[in-house]
Amino acid sequence: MSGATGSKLRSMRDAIAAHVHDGDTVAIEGFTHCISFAAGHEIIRQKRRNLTLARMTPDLVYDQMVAAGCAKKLIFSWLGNPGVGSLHAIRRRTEPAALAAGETLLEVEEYSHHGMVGRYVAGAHRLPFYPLRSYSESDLPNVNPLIRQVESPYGDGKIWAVPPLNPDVAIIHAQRADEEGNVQMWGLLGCQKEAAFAAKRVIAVVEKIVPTSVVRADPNRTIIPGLIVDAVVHEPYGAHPSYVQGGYDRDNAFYREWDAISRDAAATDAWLKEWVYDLPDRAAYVAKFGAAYFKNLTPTSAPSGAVDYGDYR
Amino acid sequence: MSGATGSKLRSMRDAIAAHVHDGDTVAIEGFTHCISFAAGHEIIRQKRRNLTLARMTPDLVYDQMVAAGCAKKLIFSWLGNPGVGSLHAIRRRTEPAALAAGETLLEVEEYSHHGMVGRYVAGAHRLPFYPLRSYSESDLPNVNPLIRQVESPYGDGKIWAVPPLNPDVAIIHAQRADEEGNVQMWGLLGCQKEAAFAAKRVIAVVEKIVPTSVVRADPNRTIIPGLIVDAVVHEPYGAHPSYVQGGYDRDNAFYREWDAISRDAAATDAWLKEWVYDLPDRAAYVAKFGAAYFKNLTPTSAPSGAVDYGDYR
Amino acid sequence: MSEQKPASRNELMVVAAARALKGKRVCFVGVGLPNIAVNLAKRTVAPQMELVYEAGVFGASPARLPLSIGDPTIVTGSTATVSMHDLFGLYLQGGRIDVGFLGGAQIDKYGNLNTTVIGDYTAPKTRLPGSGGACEIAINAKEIMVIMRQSTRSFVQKLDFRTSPGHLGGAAASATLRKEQGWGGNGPSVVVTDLAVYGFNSDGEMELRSIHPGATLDEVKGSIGWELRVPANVPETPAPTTEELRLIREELDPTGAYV
Amino acid sequence: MSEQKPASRNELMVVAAARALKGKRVCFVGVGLPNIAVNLAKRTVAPQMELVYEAGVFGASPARLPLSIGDPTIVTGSTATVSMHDLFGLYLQGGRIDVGFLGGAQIDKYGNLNTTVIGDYTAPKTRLPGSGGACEIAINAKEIMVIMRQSTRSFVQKLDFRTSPGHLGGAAASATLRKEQGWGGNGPSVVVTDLAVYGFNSDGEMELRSIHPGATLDEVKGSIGWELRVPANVPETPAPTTEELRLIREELDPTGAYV
Repeated sequence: MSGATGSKLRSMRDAIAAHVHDGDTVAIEGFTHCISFAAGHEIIRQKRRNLTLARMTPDLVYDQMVAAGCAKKLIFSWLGNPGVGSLHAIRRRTEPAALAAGETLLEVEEYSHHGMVGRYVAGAHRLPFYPLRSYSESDLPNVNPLIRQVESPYGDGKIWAVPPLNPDVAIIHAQRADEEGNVQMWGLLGCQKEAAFAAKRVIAVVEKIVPTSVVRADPNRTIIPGLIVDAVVHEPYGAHPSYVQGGYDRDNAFYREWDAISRDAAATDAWLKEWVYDLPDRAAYVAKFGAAYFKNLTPTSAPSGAVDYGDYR
Repeated sequence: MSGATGSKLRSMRDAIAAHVHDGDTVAIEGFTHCISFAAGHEIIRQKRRNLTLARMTPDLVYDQMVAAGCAKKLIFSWLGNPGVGSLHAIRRRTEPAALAAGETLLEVEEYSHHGMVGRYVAGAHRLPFYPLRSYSESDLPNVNPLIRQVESPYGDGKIWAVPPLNPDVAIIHAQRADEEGNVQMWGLLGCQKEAAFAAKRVIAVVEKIVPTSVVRADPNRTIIPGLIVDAVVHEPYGAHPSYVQGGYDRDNAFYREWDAISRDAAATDAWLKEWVYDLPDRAAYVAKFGAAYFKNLTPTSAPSGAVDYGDYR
Repeated sequence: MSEQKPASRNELMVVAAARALKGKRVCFVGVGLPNIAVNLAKRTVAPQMELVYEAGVFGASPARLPLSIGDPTIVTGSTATVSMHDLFGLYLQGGRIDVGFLGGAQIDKYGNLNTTVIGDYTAPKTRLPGSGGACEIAINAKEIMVIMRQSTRSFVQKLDFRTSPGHLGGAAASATLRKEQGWGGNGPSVVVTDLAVYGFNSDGEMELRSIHPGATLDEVKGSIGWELRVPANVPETPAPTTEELRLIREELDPTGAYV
Repeated sequence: MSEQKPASRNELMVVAAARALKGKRVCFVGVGLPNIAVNLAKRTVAPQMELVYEAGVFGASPARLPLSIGDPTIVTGSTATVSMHDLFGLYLQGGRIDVGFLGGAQIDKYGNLNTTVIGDYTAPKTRLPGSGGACEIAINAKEIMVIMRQSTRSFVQKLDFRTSPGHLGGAAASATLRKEQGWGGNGPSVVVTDLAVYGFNSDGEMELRSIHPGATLDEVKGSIGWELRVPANVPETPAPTTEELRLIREELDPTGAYV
């Protein structure tokens, strides 16, 4: 949690260097929408090691980070390439028969979606546990001893509980923020807010830096206050191949391509070399794709309309 | 919970007649903002009796309903005229020395704000309890046996819990809805969403009925889906003397006036006769104040600006 | 009208699943075949059905078929877009979902499902995606419909891992437990495969209801890992109508990417 | 510069409270005097302070002094307007509030507060508003400042009802309990009245820190219901500056409605 005021604008390089350390628990959140691939790639470039990677849906970003050797453990609820299939780099680190020589199995700690949401909520609300009606007669509690039962104090039996998750750092992408880190977002909200409030440090990555007056014109749109943000990174197209509602489309073609790339360890390494290690930053990544590529991903406009808050003096 | 589709537009008279019954637990919610006084007055006119009135802050609307004899019990967290002082009609029914001949004391069940919010959340999420870090070393659990302790299953001691609150009917006011009851609101959100999802039936009262396309242009602004709404009432100025962000100001002068009126049981009865019983509906109440009165309460414009959702085909 | 190609087995699945949605009100949509089935139902037997996506969308009106469950097209023009906390807490656990669709790598005769691992959990032969929302959909949606292709590898005597509970070890015990523990849902009601449609009998055991055109009883029984209950007279699944096939081929999946 | 009227006792309270906020970052604002004190602090000793209103507003910049805690002017132009669930869960219980302001009908020497009833709970002599957010502010805000007028009726030996915990029965036990039970806050640090400013000593007991200009030690002691701890040398509260009084009278409360 940041106590400072004033501009928190940093480069991605500086933000990762300052706030993501070896051994940290890192949550790059965003449910399909607004996943900070730019942050994931910078963590790879800076060669962070022994990270515990938390995310509801590890997605390609964690497949790439696992392939790059950043992770020792995954905390998640759904492990796949949405709409396509498996995360093959992660499978190679979770299926003993697929393990390469010298590699070790990733530690795995898994929940359901509601359970992962509940973990962040408990962390954000400073609760010792979050109660929910999942897990009954599922084998999940048998393999994850952190999923436990709690007795209702109203005599109506037991329900299930998950413990708080307080990442060392949460990295969330959104449409816009001011330089103090007041973040506004629309479209799928995922659990960006809950993960950010649960985390010890927060990096907010946005498509646009706007004047504070833009934020203050629509305060109900703010999901994360600058109060809890440590660094603001201005990173256009920073979510690609994920997407930003109203900004650019999900690059489904790349999600499909990754399936082929990631099935082969050597191809995966080559991809990481070409698109991560050999590039200095996200601007170079965007330039390498070229403007026409992103133009094709740009939707036509669908404006929200404005509402009136009224000026009360 | 409504399963029907299509227009749910009803008059306030019909909505109250259909959905509020003697003996019901009723929650007219709204934290200072968007309190449906129009619904409260119609409940008074229809002479509902033995209601359990739940609200975080009973405010003038429950003071008036208690004065009119609608209530047998209050569930609340803060019992006052905000910024002014006491709710005198309620005090006359809660202080034995002030009790009129033939009257009985109201039953009282009280929490803190977080506790009341938690009760609605538990009700809305179908949880047997809501855990929170309030009440330690307070006398509140001593006088309310429904505030209990729950043992964390993670070996870190006990925290407090409140039970779910599932009102028979929740009545919430907002800026706008479509005829199916998809409600959008901005400004102070209070616990309108949580109370509505917790309730068995929902009446949504709005300043404006808008085409569904207006709602669908900004889906993140929707706080209550038509799915759970039983009746939509179009009631301009229906929240007065409370207010509607961007629509009209809080009538602080009336909140102050009520202090004097409500100190005197006869003056209170006279006020109820003049402003509730002798008027057929809210339109008549608005007409009786006159257009100039509400014009004085109208703020100048402070538009939110628009955002872009993008058209993805 | 031009000559239509006969229905493929995927099309038979989609049409049978869509018909099972007749009159349903609120449906939790998965990607792929369930998504097409639900959109077909909305255009035929359930015009008032509301589509809910676990990504946080209520009342979606997608302008294209989304590849992923979190595509931007499900947001634009939807009735409400909410946090996942609200979606799972208020909508699903809150009891507002009538039908949830599930699939899986393995199903047993009581409709219990595995989407977690093949083999031993700690040293899996195949690491599958895991629960996602499946475990809580199975518990909280009032009714569960399953769509999956059948084979002796997927329709098994014993699951390697029970991710999502169905009728557990049988209907009586399951109903008692669900009631005692306050589960919101009643468990699976329909299973639609590429060969047949199944319901559940009073013991909570999967029972053949109809065989798709072109499939045989031997084929059906031969691709199930337990002794299937087969009633005396098993009708043929009514063939897709010309209009149903047209909707799938021309409107819902014109590139044939899914069906 | 025109001649200023001398400071009233309410103004002395407001100025002393504002000064106690020096350097504070995030403050939970109540209506009335705390609101004026906080806004005065923001213009003087704590320009970067963020105002949080329990109604659901973070980073408020009210264009007028709100009568109620939920006035529309605290919303327009604020940094974030959120549900009460978020405000109480994420901001307050989540440990993001540095200073909470409380008042009450009764306070005891350990800073415990009563805002619920005078007399017996089930048959009260006076029914007060109750907790509102006070109980959880007292537990979760890192530090509590109290503003209330003092009299033997309000500064009492024994509370009729303990709504909001302070230092309980003394600092040592209180600190242990707060730590063991994971409370977010450390309890009251400052009490500002119309006559004086108090801190808390190492036993958690209220101790006189300064006496306002115009008040006497006898007056202070005579309006407290317990034997007050008075250190050897009690300074006078520094008088309000011309600028502080100007801000209150011309900018913050020009109609004199509150002060």
